[in-house]
Amino acid sequence: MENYFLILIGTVLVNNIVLVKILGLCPFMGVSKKLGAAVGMGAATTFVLTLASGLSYLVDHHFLIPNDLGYLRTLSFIVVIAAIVQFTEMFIRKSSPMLYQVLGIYLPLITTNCAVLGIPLLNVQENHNFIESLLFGFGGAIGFTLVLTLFAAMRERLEGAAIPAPFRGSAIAMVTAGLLSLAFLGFAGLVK
Amino acid sequence: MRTLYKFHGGVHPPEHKEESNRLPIAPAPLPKRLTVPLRQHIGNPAIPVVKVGDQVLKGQMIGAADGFISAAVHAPASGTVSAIEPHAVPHPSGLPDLCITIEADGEERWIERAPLDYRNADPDAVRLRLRDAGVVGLGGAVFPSHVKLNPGAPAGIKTLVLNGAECEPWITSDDRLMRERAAEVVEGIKIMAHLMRPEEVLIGIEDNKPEAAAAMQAACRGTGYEVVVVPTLYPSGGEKQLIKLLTGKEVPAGRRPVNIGVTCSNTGTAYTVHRAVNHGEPVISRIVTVTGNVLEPRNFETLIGTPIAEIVQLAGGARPGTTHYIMGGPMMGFGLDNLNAPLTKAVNCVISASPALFPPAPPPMPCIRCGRCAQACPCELQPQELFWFSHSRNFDKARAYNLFDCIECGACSYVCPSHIPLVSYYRFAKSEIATRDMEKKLAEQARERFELKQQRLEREKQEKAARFAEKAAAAAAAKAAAAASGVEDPEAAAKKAAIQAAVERAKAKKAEAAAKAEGAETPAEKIPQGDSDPLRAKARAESYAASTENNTDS
Amino acid sequence: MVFLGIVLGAVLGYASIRFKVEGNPLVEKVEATLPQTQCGQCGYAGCRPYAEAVAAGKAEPNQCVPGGDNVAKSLADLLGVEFKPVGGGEGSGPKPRQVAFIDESTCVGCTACIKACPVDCIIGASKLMHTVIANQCTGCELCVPACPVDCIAMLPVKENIANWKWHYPVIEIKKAA
Amino acid sequence: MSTSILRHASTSAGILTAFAIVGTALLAVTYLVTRPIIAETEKQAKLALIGQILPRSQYDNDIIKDAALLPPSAELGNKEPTPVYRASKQGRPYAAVLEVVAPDGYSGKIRMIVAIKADGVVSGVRVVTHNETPGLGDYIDIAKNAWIRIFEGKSLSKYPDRDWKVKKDGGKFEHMAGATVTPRAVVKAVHKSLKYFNANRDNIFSLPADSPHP
Amino acid sequence: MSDSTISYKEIIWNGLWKNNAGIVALLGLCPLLAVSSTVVNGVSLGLATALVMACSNGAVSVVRNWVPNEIRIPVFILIIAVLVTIIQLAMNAYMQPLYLVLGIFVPLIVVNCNVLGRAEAFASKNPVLPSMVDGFVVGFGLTLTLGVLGAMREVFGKGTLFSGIDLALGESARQFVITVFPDYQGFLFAILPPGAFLGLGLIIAGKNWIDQRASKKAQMQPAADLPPSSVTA
Amino acid sequence: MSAPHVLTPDRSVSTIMLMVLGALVPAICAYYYFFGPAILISLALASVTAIAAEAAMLRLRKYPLKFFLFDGSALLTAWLLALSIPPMAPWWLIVAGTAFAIIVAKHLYGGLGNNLFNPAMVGFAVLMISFPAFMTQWPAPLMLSQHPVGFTEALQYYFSGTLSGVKLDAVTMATPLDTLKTQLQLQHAVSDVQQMPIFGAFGGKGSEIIAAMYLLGGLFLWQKRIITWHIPVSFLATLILIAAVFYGIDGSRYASPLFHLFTGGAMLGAFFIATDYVTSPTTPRGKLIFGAGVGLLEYLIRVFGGYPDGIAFSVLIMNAAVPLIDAYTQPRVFGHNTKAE
Ligand SMILES: Cc1cc2nc3c(=O)[nH]c(=O)nc-3n(C[C@H](O)[C@H](O)[C@H](O)COP(=O)(O)O)c2cc1C
Ligand SMILES: Cc1cc2nc3c(=O)[nH]c(=O)nc-3n(C[C@H](O)[C@H](O)[C@H](O)COP(=O)(O)O)c2cc1C
Ligand SMILES: Cc1cc2nc3c(=O)[nH]c(=O)nc-3n(C[C@H](O)[C@H](O)[C@H](O)COP(=O)(O)O)c2cc1C
Ligand SMILES: Cc1cc2nc3c(=O)[nH]c(=O)nc-3n(C[C@H](O)[C@H](O)[C@H](O)CO)c2cc1C
Ligand code: SF4
Ligand code: SF4
Ligand code: SF4
Ligand code: SF4
Ligand code: FES
Repeated sequence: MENYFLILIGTVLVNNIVLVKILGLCPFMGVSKKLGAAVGMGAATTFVLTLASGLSYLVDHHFLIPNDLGYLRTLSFIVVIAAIVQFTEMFIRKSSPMLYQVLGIYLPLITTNCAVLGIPLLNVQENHNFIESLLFGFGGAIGFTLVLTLFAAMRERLEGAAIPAPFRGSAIAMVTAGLLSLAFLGFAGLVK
Repeated sequence: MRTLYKFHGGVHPPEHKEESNRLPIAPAPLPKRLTVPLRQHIGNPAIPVVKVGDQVLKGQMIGAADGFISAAVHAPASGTVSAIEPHAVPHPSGLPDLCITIEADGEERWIERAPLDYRNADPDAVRLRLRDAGVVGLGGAVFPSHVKLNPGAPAGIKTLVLNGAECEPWITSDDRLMRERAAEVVEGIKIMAHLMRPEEVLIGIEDNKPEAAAAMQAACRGTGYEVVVVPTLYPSGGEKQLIKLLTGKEVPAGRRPVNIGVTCSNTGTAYTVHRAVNHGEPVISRIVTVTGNVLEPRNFETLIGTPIAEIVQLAGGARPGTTHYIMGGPMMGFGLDNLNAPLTKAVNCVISASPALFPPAPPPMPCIRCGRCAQACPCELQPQELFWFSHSRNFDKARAYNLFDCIECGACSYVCPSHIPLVSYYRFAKSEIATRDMEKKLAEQARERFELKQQRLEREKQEKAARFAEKAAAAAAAKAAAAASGVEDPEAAAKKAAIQAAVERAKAKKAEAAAKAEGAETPAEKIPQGDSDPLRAKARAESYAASTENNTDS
Repeated sequence: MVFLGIVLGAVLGYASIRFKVEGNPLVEKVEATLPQTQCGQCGYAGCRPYAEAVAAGKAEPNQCVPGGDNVAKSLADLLGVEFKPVGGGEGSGPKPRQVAFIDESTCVGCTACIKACPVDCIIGASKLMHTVIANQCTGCELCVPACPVDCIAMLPVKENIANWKWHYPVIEIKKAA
Repeated sequence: MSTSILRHASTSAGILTAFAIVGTALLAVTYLVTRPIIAETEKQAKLALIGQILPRSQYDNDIIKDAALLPPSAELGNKEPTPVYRASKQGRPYAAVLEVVAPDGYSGKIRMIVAIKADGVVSGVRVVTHNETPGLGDYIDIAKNAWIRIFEGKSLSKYPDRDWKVKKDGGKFEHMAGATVTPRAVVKAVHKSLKYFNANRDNIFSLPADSPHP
Repeated sequence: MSDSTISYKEIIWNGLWKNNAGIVALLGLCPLLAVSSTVVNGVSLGLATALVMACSNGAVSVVRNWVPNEIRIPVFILIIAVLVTIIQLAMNAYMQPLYLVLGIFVPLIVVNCNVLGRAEAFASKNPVLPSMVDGFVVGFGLTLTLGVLGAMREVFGKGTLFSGIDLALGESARQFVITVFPDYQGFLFAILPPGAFLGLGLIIAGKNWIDQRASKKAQMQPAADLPPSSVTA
Repeated sequence: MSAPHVLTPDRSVSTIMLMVLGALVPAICAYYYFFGPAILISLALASVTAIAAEAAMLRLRKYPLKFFLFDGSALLTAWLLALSIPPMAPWWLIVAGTAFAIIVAKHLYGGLGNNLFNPAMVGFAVLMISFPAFMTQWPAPLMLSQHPVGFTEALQYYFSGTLSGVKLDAVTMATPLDTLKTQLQLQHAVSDVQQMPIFGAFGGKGSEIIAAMYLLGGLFLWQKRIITWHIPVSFLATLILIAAVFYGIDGSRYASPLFHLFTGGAMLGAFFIATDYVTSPTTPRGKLIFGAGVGLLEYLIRVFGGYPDGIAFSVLIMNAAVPLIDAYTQPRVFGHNTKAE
């Protein structure tokens, strides 16, 4: 139990996938101009990432490892992810048009979020069991959502700032991400 | 004692009322020339009803109210209309506006003045009287009183609030008025109360005007009206703040006091109501405080239309060191560029400003988000956020943070340690947003008309096609008769010829006009030259172009 | 692997046919942002076609000249792309508003301008003088070339007290600098 | 309509499947080609690492082959069976290389290999992975500092238990000022592994070689 | 973009500067930031990416006419995944130390949006050779950014350049390591993730600055850069 | 000539900054008294660097130097940074930290009023993660030191990196927080650890008095209405509350609330750092949330995290949340949500 809790804290804060593990930066930079969009992206990612993390564990342990097909890992994970995204999109489109309105446009973007592949690969690397994999995916996604939301709010505020011309736009966003990452380093050591 | 409520924030700048409130109101002499703007109130400007050269009597209507939200303007003295043209007016833009200039003949011949027995008259007749007497709110917004004094709300009016707070520093005109003419003010209140039928009448006066409060109290004896002394805290005279102070009610955002059964009027307005109804005198003068860096600060009862320069002279003229003049109080007033501008109903104070009295603001620093402005804002806004968004032209956000609830009181700028002219940013953002909204509306209308036109064209095309098909059938029948000739449709040919002729004619006319006007340069000038008098035509064209914007309802 | 391939292929093939693009709500939003001048300066036959092109990603959002940078910026925000000023180069505010003015003494009543006006704001009948309803004129200038006698001019709307706007506060601190 | 969808879908599926099959085949070929090379490289890497603490000249067996799995033990700090590599010279046990984990580093686990000669003397220690603070705790890494060599030649008989501490705690082991947590953990782990070795020496050398997957 | 009008010059200009994947398009950022703590790491991964992109673009261009539109993307992803895995296996076999350093960022080339993006935007519409060039150039643009960022971080962080080159080129290459500041304390910030973000921010700003200078239109809205009192002296 | 035409006479940005600087003086005096003159060198170094960096950036950005250079904010950043890092550090450490704070954390964002992160704390955090060795070596209180360092000696150390005769170790030691943390890891009880000479009555020896001086200065600022009570109170209250809970659970492993209040940067943080206008929320509710957040993180990092004190990181993390907090804690505006008719 405590172990699971630590995994959550660890992935959300200490080893935040964006700021410390450096994964998922493309959506982090791309979908953080508006707070609303950031929240939507976070929600969509949370859903897909958790699912991908769990499913790829199953694929790895019930298909690849028994057949000694480790070299097909990348290939099969990416296929699984693409399928999940596709199914999710179709599913919520049918079942909840409301939800689709909110998350629909972000779903396709998730395929190119490298965290979605990175987390399953890290699961393999760190030998997580099924529950741990799920939590790792979930925690990672929550961490992603957290910093994405903070970051989007900051970027909205920066719109009015007297930033020197060359730094306006993505440059200052990068600097901000850097300082945010610096702040998150403060969590180091919280979970060993 | 009535329980007083509190509004958030507020500031207490040095009062500087002593300078001008010691001496009684002095009548101002008649100036030689009076310039009466047609736009002295919110709503449509008045329409001139006299011509250049006309003789007018004192108090004669020279501009009639145009529509419901409008008010009349009157000749402040008898004399001759010498001009009806744009003239400098006291306005923050510094732009001229249409005015009627009257050369006073010094005879002071009045129109016939008839009191109206308001108690027995139809309320609408009383309101009509107010409108034709040009009675507007003198508290600042110059809103036509006949519109306001209408208990339109279904629930009726519960409270009539008389605003005698005069919370701005330096100004003392209401103070002196209440001290000296309390009885007449109360007469005006009676008329207002008669029109509104409120359950209670409250007169709010700041505690730095004990004499005025005492005088009003005395005058109110037996009327049931209650004089309430409120703490001196700017902007307690703001309508919404005063209502909150006195009744504890908040006027909902974007609504008017009538929506919560309250009406608020300035005490000076009450006085003019009394003069208009009980004496038949239209609003041709007002009490104005002349203070600041002048020799003898004092209040004067001055005719509308008197040039500000002369008003300054009344107080002995400006002392050396005067750099500019402020119309209104130092918190909400604006700087005046042109002293030729005349006094209007809206001007309650003229301040001669010198660097000693009004040190120029140091250059603004960036906002450090200290939050002092938010602590001072009577509307409980977050001025620093409004500034952030207005400054960066993020208008959607500015609106979302309730920019339009800002009453532009200036309390925030007053306390800002960075000396940022916050209100200027809010005004900029507000007018920018308003323009965009209007443009949006116009665009929407344009789109609708465009689509209508498309539909119409489509329909016409179909009809034409149908007709053509019919015709074709007919033509086929008559094919044998019609020899295949190259002559085109005679109808079309005739039309073409006619147009050609017209074109020739027009060209000739134009050449003639061009010869007369000697050298037309810009196309804008080229066009009106067809008119017999090129200059007039140009003026016409310009005023035409300018007129487009005000016709769009607000 | 093969199995996954089959499943995925089938699903995608099905999905792509099943959910062919439905009406794009973006178009409406884009159109609502455009000034509806219908002038065609964007290179499209009016605002709607331009809106459709923008929504489909076929046109840059900085082509509407009357809208100026304000519109370009709103569109860029809407589409989530980097804002580029109108005309590529130096930024431009919206064009100062102007309206068409028909010199009635020269007008020959040919109705050519009526046909040209996309928003039907010229009134007049054949062979009679025509007048522009100034309020409704979008200033698109389409009527100007249509007139055979050159009697239409575009007049800038002059600033007066009624349409005056508060300016952006610029406080000069020259002496200090 | 629906049949055409089906046909369409099955075409798509067919093409996709074809690509999948070709791709997989390509991968399989590459895998088969590279597998031995990868295995060899890994072995060389391991040998090189061990070679740092146990000179190749000192033994003559294939140390990678002669490996056995040890059951998890608290002294080694691991929770899963870990390999022990045994070096022998002319058939006589010469030394063992243990994989040891120090769980209480400043920021997490420190993984090390410890080579202990048959007589219980440390031949060498290397840190394999660690997360210690760069510039502070990372002097345990041979790439940064030679500190880790202080264990060479140390044994339980040379130092009694109370000396197996950093100087600050009254022991015999040097440490850098301002970073005592890390060396404390390392010293403790080496100490425990020595004890483990002493207690299980016979077992270690007599376990059958099962050449666990490296 | 018809086949005949592709100018290689334009491809190169776009890929290396104008639309540089790392600093303008802001795609493929994770590997960019994660592995750029030294020049060697950065450039190696960059080259691996460029290689994948060249091959994947080529492969996509070859098959582009056989693939129905709706399964275009999955097919491309498949191709890319296969290529990446091949590179991964090859690196593991021949450059194992480097492979271990780069860690999961090698397989993550699969989800690098640039790879799919170029396949989709360019290769699926163009013949093989330009596609391969395009793929390589875009990848090389990324490599350049990685190299610059890596150099910045390495010099500031460690005071060296090309450290770890032995991982890529073997032990004998160790002599190429340059020590820029001898006796350097090491500015760890530059090596850690925050330094990566900040460094990239600086590079982007540098590019903006150069661009703004080049086209004199650095006319910024006065509103944004100046304090409330626009200094218009 | 825009309304209003009158302005508060008594307050400008520079007077505010000067008052805050003034409020730091008692603590600096105490610092001098307990830890020697080195702090003065740190302050001077930081001040010079800050002014130079500020001037350079203003010049580059073409701002008029006159108004901005002497607004006092750069000086304040410098002082707060200098007070947070150990005196007796090499000169380049202070210079690098201050320059980073002013250039990156302040001016890249547009200078005064525009920065998202507290510049001083950015400087501190950068130094902490980059040079932890220097950042954890604090001089011992004079009364505990075998070798009290004088002014010239300190100066010599700053620039040459050596002390004549003694090793630096002789004059520095781990701080109370640090000591407590390492000793607890060795399974000592809090009460035993607190018997060590470096501990004072309830905090560290000497440093508890400095903390009290910060408290004094903070109260002065509050009395002058330069800061509001919200942030300090919610910060300290949260810290006390959490510390009390853990203290209650196991008093031998968790130090008392009083200890937490008077050690490390808690007081400095509560009154001078978390209250920085620019980087804290402006709404009252936002301030309470912000303060509580800083307090919570401060305790977490201090007690469970890797760094000896968490004030810098907790402030930075909460800085990042400020725009979000501000957006969601907007107070009700006059006339909104009233029960209209
Ligand atoms: C556009 C506008 C419309 C108004 N309409 C009404 C109204 O219908 N009834 C009314 O009693 N007052 C009306 N008012 C008057 C306001 O309630 C208020 O008294 C006036 O704006 C003066 O307020 P101020 O001087 O505080 O700005 C209106 C004011 C404005 C500006
Ligand atoms: C900030 C502010 C301060 C005001 N102060 C006064 C005042 O002191 N006295 C006053 O009569 N009106 C004052 N007004 C105008 C009132 O809000 C309100 O418009 C007026 O009392 C309505 O009366 P009227 O229609 O007769 O002008 C102030 C308005 C604002 C926005
Ligand atoms: C950011 C930071 C990182 C640290 N990293 C380490 C480390 O990796 N290893 C270590 O032994 N001590 C590290 N320390 C120092 C410990 O906290 C502790 O102060 C030190 O080990 C005690 O050493 P001393 O007893 O020699 O003073 C670090 C301290 C800080 C602030
Ligand atoms: C009450 C108060 C606290 C401040 N605290 C800090 C601080 O912690 N760090 C800092 O760099 N500047 C601080 N400043 C100065 C200034 O606000 C700061 O430099 C700005 O963040 C720069 O934009 C403070 C100013 C005031 C008035
Ligand atoms: S008072 Fe001035 S500096 Fe302070 S928050 Fe308000 S606008 Fe900003
Ligand atoms: S001017 Fe507006 S924002 Fe400023 S204090 Fe007055 S109401 Fe509030
Ligand atoms: S340029 Fe703008 S206004 Fe003109 S047609 Fe195009 S979108 Fe409409
Ligand atoms: S009148 Fe002329 S300028 Fe005005 S909208 Fe019609 S065509 Fe355009
Ligand atoms: S490379 Fe990681 S999300 Fe794009």
